[in-house]
Amino acid sequence: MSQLAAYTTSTGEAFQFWVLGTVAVIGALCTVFMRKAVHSALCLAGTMIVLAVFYLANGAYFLGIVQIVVYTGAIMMLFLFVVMLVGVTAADSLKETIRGQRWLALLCGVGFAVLLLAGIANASLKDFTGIGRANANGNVQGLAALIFTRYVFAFEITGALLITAAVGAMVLTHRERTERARTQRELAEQRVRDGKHLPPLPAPGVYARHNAVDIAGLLPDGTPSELTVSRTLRERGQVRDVSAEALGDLKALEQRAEERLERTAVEPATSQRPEEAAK
Amino acid sequence: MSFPLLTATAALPAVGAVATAAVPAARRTAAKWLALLVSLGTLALAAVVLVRFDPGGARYQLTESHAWIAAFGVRYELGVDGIAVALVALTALLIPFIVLAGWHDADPLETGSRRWRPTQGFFALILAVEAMVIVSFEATDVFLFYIFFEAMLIPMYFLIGGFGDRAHEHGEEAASTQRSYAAVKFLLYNLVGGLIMLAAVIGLYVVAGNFSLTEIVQARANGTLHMATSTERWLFLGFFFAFAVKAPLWPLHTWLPNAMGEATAPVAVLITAVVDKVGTFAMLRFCLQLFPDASKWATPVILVLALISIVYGALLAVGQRDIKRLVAYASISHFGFIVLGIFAMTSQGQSGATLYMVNHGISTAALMLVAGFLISRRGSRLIADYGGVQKVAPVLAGTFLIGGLATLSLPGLAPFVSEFLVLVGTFTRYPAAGVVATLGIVLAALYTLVLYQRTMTGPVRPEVSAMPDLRARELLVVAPLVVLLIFLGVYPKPVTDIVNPAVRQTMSDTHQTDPKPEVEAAK
Amino acid sequence: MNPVNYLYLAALLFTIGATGVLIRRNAIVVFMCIELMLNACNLAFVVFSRMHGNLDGQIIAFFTMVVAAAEVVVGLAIIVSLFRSRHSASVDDASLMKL
Amino acid sequence: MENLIALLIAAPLLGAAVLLVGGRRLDAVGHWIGTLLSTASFVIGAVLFVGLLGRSADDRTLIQHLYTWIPVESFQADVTFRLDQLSMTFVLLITGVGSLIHLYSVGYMEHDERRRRFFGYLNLFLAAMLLLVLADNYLLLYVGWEGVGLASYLLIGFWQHKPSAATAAKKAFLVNRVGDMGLSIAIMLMFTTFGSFAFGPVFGHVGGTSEGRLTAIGLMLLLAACGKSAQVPLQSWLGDAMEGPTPVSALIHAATMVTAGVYLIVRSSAIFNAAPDAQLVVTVVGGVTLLFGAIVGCAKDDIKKALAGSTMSQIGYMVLAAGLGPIGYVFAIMHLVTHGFFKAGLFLGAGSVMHGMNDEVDMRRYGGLRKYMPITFITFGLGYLAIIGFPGLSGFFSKDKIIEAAFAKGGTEGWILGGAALVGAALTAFYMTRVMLMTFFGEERWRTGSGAAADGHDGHGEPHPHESPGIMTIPMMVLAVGSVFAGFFFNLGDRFLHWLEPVTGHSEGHSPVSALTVTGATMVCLVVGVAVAWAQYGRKPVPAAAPRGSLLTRAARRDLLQDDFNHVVLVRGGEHLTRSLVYVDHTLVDGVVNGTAASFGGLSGRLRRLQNGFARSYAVSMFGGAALLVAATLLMRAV
Repeated sequence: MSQLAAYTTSTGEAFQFWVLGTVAVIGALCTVFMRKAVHSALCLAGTMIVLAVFYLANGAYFLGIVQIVVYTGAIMMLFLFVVMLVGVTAADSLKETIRGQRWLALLCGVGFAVLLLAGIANASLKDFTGIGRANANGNVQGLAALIFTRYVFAFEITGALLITAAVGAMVLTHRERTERARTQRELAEQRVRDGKHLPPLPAPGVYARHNAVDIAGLLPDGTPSELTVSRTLRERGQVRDVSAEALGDLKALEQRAEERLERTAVEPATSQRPEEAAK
Repeated sequence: MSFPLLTATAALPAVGAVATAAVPAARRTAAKWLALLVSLGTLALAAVVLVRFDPGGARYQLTESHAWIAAFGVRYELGVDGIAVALVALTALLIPFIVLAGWHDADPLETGSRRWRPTQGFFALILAVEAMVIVSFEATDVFLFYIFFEAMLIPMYFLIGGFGDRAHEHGEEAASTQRSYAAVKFLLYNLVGGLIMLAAVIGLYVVAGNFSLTEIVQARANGTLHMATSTERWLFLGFFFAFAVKAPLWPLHTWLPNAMGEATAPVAVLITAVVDKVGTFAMLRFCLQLFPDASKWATPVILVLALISIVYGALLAVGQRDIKRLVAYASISHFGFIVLGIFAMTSQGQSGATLYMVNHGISTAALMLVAGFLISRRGSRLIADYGGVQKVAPVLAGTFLIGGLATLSLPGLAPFVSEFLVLVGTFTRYPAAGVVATLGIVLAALYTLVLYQRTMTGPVRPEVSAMPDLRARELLVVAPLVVLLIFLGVYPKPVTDIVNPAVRQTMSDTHQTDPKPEVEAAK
Repeated sequence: MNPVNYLYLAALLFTIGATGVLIRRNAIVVFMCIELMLNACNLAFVVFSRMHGNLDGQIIAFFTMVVAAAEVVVGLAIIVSLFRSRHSASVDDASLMKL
Repeated sequence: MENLIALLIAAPLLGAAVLLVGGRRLDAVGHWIGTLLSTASFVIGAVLFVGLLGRSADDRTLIQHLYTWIPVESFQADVTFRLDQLSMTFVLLITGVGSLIHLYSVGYMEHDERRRRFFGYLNLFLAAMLLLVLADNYLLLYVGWEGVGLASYLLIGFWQHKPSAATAAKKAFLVNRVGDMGLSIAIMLMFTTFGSFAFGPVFGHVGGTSEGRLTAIGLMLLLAACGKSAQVPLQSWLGDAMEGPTPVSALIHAATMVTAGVYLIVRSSAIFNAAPDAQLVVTVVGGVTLLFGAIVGCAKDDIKKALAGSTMSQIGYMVLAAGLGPIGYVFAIMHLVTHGFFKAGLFLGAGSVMHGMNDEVDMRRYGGLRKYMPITFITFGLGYLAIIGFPGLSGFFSKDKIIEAAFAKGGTEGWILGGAALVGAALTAFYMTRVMLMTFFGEERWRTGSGAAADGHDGHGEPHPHESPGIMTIPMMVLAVGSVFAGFFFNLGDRFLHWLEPVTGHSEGHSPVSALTVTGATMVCLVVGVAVAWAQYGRKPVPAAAPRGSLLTRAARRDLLQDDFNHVVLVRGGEHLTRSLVYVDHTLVDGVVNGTAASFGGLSGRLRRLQNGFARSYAVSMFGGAALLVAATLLMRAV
């Protein structure tokens, strides 16, 4: 344990750094460039775990643990909750809407990186006293001693901050129910009054491959009716359109028939995946 | 210390303005009477000042001085010399007439537009302007002067933009758009001038270390304060620019016709007869005394500009189709005369210029207010809409003619005295300029008589056939002005006696002496 | 190996996070990127504390984590209510700052 | 006695004030008030005259200092009156003829509802004119000078509902203003030269200054005189001025105001004597004008315009005489006075004719009126004889003297001027005979059917000529008497000469031709003129419609195209100038400002684009800013 905190870095640590560092960077990049929020969240979690390891490697045992427990445990979970709430597969297209935004951003990023690296490079960081003496009687004890003496005031304030944040979150997300919940009867009467959807909403369409609650039922003229799909799916843009499916299958069938009859192969049918079709 | 008379002259209208504004909306008439009483009270105070002022006495009299912003040596310093006294008296004199003439200008419009016209506001703003103008005439502290010189713009802006003629040939909409254009133009022009002046004021502080006019003049006189030539010239230009905008000097004049054309006649009088005078007055008091050498240096250019203003303004007045714009351009021409007189650097020129400010105030007031009455009757500002008024409303026509004759400075009426003094004063030093300026006499006759002929003479037009003659209130406004015009034309001595010593002082401050006549020079 | 490399890494991560904030439109992802930046800072602090041989850096990192937690809580709450009101988690939809 | 002088002016001034301010309640008695006060002024004048006669010839100058008017340092203008022989003469002429014409107007303006105002204006004119001749310094004179201009403006435009009248009034005032410019410049020149503009100091110091300046002053004074006295080139207003009521034409535009120019020149004799060049110009102007006026007078069919032309030319005589210097001054004034009598008489006669003829002014619609209005005929005839210089009548003496003096100028210009004067005499005889014949002789062209009078002016058809009431004829008679005997009376022992000599000075020029020859020549011219006129208008009947006439005639009918010149060059040009200037002011001067404003607006609009409201783009700018800050700090540390 203690030699990990020694002030010369062992080759082991070097090896660990190069490997995990690469992982961390890749994770970060994926966080940025993954199209689906879920994937970003997972990559981020990975990066954080790597960082936790680095903390440990740097003799910040407490922080390392906290990093894993609080960040990767609590905060990332929170993120995932929200992602679920907002829509797992709601993948926003990476197409830029603001003109020049992306290039400006990249330019700034690269420039900033260069600056930082240069700054660090020509900063005089020669004196290197290891953490060993500070951790002499336990890292946690050391931290505690500092927190409850020198930084006690800041500690209290952060406590207050946390409380406030919790209350704030509740206030923001909690919506007050002012009026009594309306009974079935009232709702029905309401519908009659508005004169829409007297019957319950139409059922979704049926598609023989799997549970097809996300497939719009077809209207008599063959166009899909959005009403048949639940609102959440609609908002997530996860309504699947299968109007093309039948043709695709037909083509595939013909092709197979022709292959069997050794006819000259017509151009292979491009049966597109339903997801693309939805897009 | 004694009773602060000068502060009182400014404070009374200021308080009156607040009081008038505070009158509840329902009691419209009460507000009018209050405003009238306040303005009359101010007139009385001004009369007291006039009496207490001793022409033979000190340079600045009735002075008051209190520390104001100690950090920058800004003091609340008031004091009047003969020139200031004359102009304060003029202001206090004209405001009651303006209030009386504008008695109905701010009443709610009956039909047509639904715009509510805050009567109280109208009169309160007039009083506010009066207070500010009076302070800027009395201030002997450059910074104090600057503050009020600028603050004046705000109430004027609202007066121009908020209250226009009732009727307009292009309907209420066009009227309001043009009005706001005029108001904004007025504000922007004067603000630009003011900001440049502010720079100069700060520069002056940097150079001189304080803002007190008297101290700086003292210091410059006895050599303790030395200004580099270039510095002095730049500061001079900064000040002069602001004043040239305010007293519209060609080519900075274009805001005046818009403002005077769109504003109601009383407000137009307020602009040209009272507010603009601050500009010419300030040239005389600040430009010349603070920067005598720079003034001398700039004189040729300024004289040329003044001459251009005289001829150009008169020519454009001839070309106008709108009565009020015509008067505006005529005023531009007259301001040319005033500036000419100031920078001719002769005692005749400067006394004449001061006298000119007073007389032009009165004569323009007479002409413009009568024109306002005329316009309010017919509901149009276009000259072409009138004709034969003389037969229908002889008194109106007569007073209009007298106002016009005063504008063309007919001998026997007040403006002649001042105009001739300016001409002589200019001629003695710059004969050519004097001759060119005399052209203004002919042109003035041209535009005045053309205006009178087109509106008053000829066969009676059906639209004006039912026009009533001047009412009692209107006669009460015009008659005193006419009497004053004649009196000051026949016996201007009282005014000249007050003004001359101050001018003598200014001349000595600027190290100027009148040129000697040839014969005596020969002797 | 020189521990300064940790700092380089931190800088890199920070920059990546910042760029992400600028590029992504999904509010949640933006948030994640912010977290990434915070973590980069933390790493730097930890490394500094190791360099100087005292624990203050770690303390600051600790506080950062606390603050980050609070911030995430509030921020996510905001995102949720935003999504409720306008059924979208895109940052660009909240472009009413322009008159 | 000095204190009476102010009263001379005060009386009519009071009248003007009362009548103009008094309002309608004075309509009934207004005209009598006016007449009374002008007569009062005349009486005061007479008293003063007697008083002056009582004094010795060289102390007949009374000075009354009223008060200091404009005191500014060395510029001291006083209100001081100076009554000497010259101004006395004018005072008597003005108040005398003025009172008579007041009386006449009582009848003439009887049917005008604005008669009160008319008398107010007349009194105002008297006051101003008296101020003009009584002033002791040029500035005060200037006041009177413009005052009469104003009065004439008001009176010419008295019938303001007639656009022609209003225009004529405006024109008169404007042309006069041009002259006034000259006067004011002259005053300024005096101030810069002598440090004063009071008669005493100015004339006193004439010796001490350069001739160039004096010439300049003289020319400027001449310009003023040209404006007021309708001399070429500023004569164009006089013809139009006839739009005014006839008594006005008689008083202002014949007898008194238009002669103010002559007064000015004679009054400034000291200056002109010292500036021969200026004098020469004066004589030239006079000579040209006397011919110009005469030619115009020959062609006009409007009786008043014909008389106006004659006035112009007679004043030309006076100016010519005044330009001759000491040999001429006295005769200029003498002719001025006699002319005042007979020309006023003629105008009143013309007025009386118009009165009887429904205000018809076209002589081609007169004819044979002598038996309908005998008194008018006789008085008019006497005036006619006087003006053409019939031996023994007043015109004969005064004009004859001027012609003599012109020859006495000596040298070529003497011959030229004398010749011009002689031709002028002939022309005078011609056009006056023409007027006489067309009006009172020949067949009655005003009868309907005969001639073009059928169209009937102002609604009433065939006029019924009748003699005017006594109140109008009496003044005419008085003036006729004056025009008959004045000249003879003045010349009796050269008493007029001796009366004026102390003021103007006098010297007998040596004439190359004897006085008798001149008189003979004048007579010949006279006879020729009359004969030609008789041949043209006496023997043959006068066509009711004017014949086309020769080129000269047509030009003369149009005032020798001088008006057209003015119109084309000044009026049109002026209009274009002003219009273009208005355009320039609106587009250029104003455009620059508005352009600046617009450019600022556009700039701000472009800058606003940056604020697109997307949080991310703001973030980019923040990030970029941060980057720049870091860069800056690093650079600082590097440096």
